[in-house]
Amino acid sequence: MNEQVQGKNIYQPYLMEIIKVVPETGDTKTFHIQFQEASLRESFSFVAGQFAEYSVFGEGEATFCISSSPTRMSHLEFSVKRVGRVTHALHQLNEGDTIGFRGPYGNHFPLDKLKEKNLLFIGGGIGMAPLRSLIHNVVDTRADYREITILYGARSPQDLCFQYDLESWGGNPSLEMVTTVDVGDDNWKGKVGLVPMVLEEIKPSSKETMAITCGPPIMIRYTLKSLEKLGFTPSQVWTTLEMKMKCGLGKCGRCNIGPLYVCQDGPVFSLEEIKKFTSDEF
Amino acid sequence: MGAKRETKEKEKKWEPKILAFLCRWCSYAGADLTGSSRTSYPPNVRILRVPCSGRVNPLFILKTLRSGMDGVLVSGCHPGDCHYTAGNYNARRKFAILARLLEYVGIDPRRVQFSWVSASEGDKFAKVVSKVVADVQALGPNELFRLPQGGQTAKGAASAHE
Amino acid sequence: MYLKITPKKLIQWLDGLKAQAEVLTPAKVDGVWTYTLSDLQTLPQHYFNSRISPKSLFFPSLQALLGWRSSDSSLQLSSTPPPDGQRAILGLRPCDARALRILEPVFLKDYQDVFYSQNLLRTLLLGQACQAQCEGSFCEEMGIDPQDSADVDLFFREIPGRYLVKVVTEKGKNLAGAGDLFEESSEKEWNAGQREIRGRRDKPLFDLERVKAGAGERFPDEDFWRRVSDKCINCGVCTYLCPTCHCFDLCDLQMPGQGVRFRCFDSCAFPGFTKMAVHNPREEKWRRYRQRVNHKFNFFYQNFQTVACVGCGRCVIHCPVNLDLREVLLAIAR
Amino acid sequence: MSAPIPEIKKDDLVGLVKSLFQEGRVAHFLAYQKGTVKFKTTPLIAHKEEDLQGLVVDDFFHSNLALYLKEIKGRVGILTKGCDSRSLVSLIKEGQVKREDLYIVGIPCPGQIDPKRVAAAASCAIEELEEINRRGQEIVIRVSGQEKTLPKIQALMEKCLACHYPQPLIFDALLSGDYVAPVSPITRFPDDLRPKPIAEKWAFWSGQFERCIRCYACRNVCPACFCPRCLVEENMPQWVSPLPSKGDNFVFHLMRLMHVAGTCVSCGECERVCPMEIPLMKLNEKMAEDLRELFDFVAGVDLDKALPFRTYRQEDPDDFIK
Repeated sequence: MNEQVQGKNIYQPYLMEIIKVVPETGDTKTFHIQFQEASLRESFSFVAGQFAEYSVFGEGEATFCISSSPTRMSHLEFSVKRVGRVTHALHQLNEGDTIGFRGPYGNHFPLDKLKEKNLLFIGGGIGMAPLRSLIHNVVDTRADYREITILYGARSPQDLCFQYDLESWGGNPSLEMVTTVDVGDDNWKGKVGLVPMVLEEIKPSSKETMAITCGPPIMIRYTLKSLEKLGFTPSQVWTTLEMKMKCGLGKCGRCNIGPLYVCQDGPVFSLEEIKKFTSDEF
Repeated sequence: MGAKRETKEKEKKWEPKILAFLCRWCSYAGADLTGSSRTSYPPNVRILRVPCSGRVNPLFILKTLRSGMDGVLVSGCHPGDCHYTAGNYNARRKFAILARLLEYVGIDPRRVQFSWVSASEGDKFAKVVSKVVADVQALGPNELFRLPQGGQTAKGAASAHE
Repeated sequence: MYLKITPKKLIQWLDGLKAQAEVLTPAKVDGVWTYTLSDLQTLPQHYFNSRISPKSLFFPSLQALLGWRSSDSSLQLSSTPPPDGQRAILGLRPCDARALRILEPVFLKDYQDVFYSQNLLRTLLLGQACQAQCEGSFCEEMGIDPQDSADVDLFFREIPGRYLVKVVTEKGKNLAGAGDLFEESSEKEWNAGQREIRGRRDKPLFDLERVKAGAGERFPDEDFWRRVSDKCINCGVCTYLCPTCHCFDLCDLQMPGQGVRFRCFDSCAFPGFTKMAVHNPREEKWRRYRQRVNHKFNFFYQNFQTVACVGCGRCVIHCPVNLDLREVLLAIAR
Repeated sequence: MSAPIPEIKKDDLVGLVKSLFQEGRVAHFLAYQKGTVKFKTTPLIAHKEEDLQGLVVDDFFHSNLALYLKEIKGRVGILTKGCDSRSLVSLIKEGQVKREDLYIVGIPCPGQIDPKRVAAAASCAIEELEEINRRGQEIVIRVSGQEKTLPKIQALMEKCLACHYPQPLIFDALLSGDYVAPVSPITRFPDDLRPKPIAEKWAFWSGQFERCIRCYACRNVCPACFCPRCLVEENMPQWVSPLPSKGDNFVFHLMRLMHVAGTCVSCGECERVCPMEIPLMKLNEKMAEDLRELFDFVAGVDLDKALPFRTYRQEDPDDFIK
């Protein structure tokens, strides 16, 4: 690989084929993709929490985390909410279509720090995507971790992503799974209420626990407060930040928060690190 | 493999591509009449139906040229006949200014043409289209905005030697 | 190693260089000083510095990165080959030469940008000493000697009837050493060629150390940033002309059957620069201005141990509303 | 450094503005202060009386301060030359500002000096110009210690040479005593491109569009470009790509021109601030002339006359339509 790096065009994506499109909610889809080049299917590796740049040629590139687990490498998955130009274009694509892929980029969840600990996952909406990668990862290496609790919320039952995973996690006796929605319906059997409120209700112990959270900014803000109330210290809380990124290489200059480049120094940060940020611009 | 196909394409005679914005109340129906009365007109025209010539933002015309079409035709109702009373009158003012500006920056007026064609003027539509196609044919391909050649383009504003 | 050469022989030497390289010299084209292919009839007169900084010869405002041909069934990618062909740039000012070095870690660290690295490798940098202080400039405050540079291959200092030449790199030595156009010179002669810069300020405007510390200290002071950015009109002149600004955008251009992905300049002054679907962390003008100043004088220094400004003054003289960076730095240093 | 515009005294202006602040007539006042580089002023945005300290009156009132009305809302006082006052008329017509929110201080304009043209006339770099002064009908400059006199025609901005509205058209106060700015005898500044063959026109403009770096200084400095979100920032669909390529620049400039048709008063700011010195005024002037010729419309001179694209006449020219 190394000799290629010299003189290689760092902006050049690999071609990937879409092998499956899974509709998650009304505006979110998960894409299963595979390298066109067979050798890359073998050699490619990443760590949960890393992201990549995906291109629809002619429309541009957009940044998403890899939402599948490094322990399940038959193909890669990423999940996309339809919000802008590239995401709209992605949603038009079908099985068999070709996209571009550059990555993996950025840092990853601190697996070494999570080992031998209780894990508390708190996700909201499409923010479940990066957590999902890590959850699959820890489930597949279950013996390395202690108790695992997953709290996942969305606006309504229809807005819950990865329903198939939620079912399998819910049926897994070694995991505790709590789902909540802002507004339920007749068939809804989970909790009703905002994620931070439900979090305070289920009162997970902060002892020997690492909390990993991702979701819309407003959810994160209140979740962090609730975690503090529950006795979590900043070094026990991890999150992944979303900033506008273009290159993913620490060059194009738009994802910086103070001197940090989210694409290189992040996207995973502990609350301890975030508290030391120069800037509140994220 | 690619090279072979390219030469083949080059050998093919170039045919102009024209985009026509047609008002649905008149020129579009006029085009329809041309077809149903079996009058033939050159197949180089791609038709885009619009609710009124007043809907045609000058930007559409600029974008069409930039996208590589060789010519543009905008056709609407005769003055006084607009379904919305004055859409074509308003459009006419914008087109008058745009046409002059395009000429001033060096775009041949024959590349961007305007006409009034009513729903009953099937023959006129065929004539208008034939003229646009013939004009653009004479002008040659719209190479004004050719795609910068994949590899080579690097615009150093400081280098004037491209 | 020091050499000297007459203007006539310099032209002769450059003419010889043409056999192996494109020779770019400053010339006024459409009212704007640019580096352009030279016919080498004369050397430039009344030349201070180029309008657009020479960074765009290394990091162009529009750079094709890759292309594709597509049909319904297939898509073929082709990487843009790295730029090649030797070139030489004459008349490079010490400030701009330093800027090229400042940009090196940005483009070469971690992920090496082959377009930038190749452009550096294929270019012979011929620096030239300034004789007058450019309007709006503050190079000496930024630690740059307008009459000397270690960031080029050869550095020229004009004295009556001669150019004194400091040989900085091996590459420069090999090129100047060949042939007999250059004469031997000495450090003594070189030092004697030092000239008083016309229009030079008696004392520096501000202390760079104070600016570096002050930018961070001022960071939370919203009122300050609001005040200094009040008249900014959010255009990209300062960033696009700047020799060290390097923010860019990636953008696709699709034509029937084929397309190209380009890298083009982008600017932190534009509100859309950081805009995401639902959120823009730098929506307000003062935040964007604060970002620019801090990126240059604070964050860049933290990351690369040098500030990203060489005091060339382009942003000062070409700002449409004369929002003077020097005054902002002065206020920060206070 | 240079003689002020005839009859205008700085103290009168400062006094007036102070009283406007004191009476609560304005919350902000837009004027000029001394620039930090030669031959330039910089906008002074005063939010209170104390901010007026740096206010100057000199020969380099280049900026069209109406541009700040895009951002600064409420009761605003503004110093205006003839051309700027036409911008205000345009903005009022476009519903961007209310006449009653403005306090307009007019200054009759004797024509603004263009340092670039002065330098060209003196065959030196702007940096080498030591002084530029107005002396009656002439401009006196100093280069390398030598004095030199230039006729106005070589020293003023091109737009001023053909200016028919040097006197502000709307104002609440006029600062000048009895001075009335002279109307240019030239109908319009000659554009030698217009009679040329179409291929030459394309050669010229494609070269110019090629040079554009898309810094958007022209758009952002333009008082008539007041859209909160410009079309070039729109990306669904993307009408104009942000790439500084010839084709995209062509669409951008023509599109912008069509958008400001009827609002553009040829104040020339776009051309003045263009870092690539693209002669945008040629385009503005061409459009202004077409509007006058085809629709008898002159931008920014009549508060009551409908904007050209908001009205029509049945007898409008039709000959270009088949």
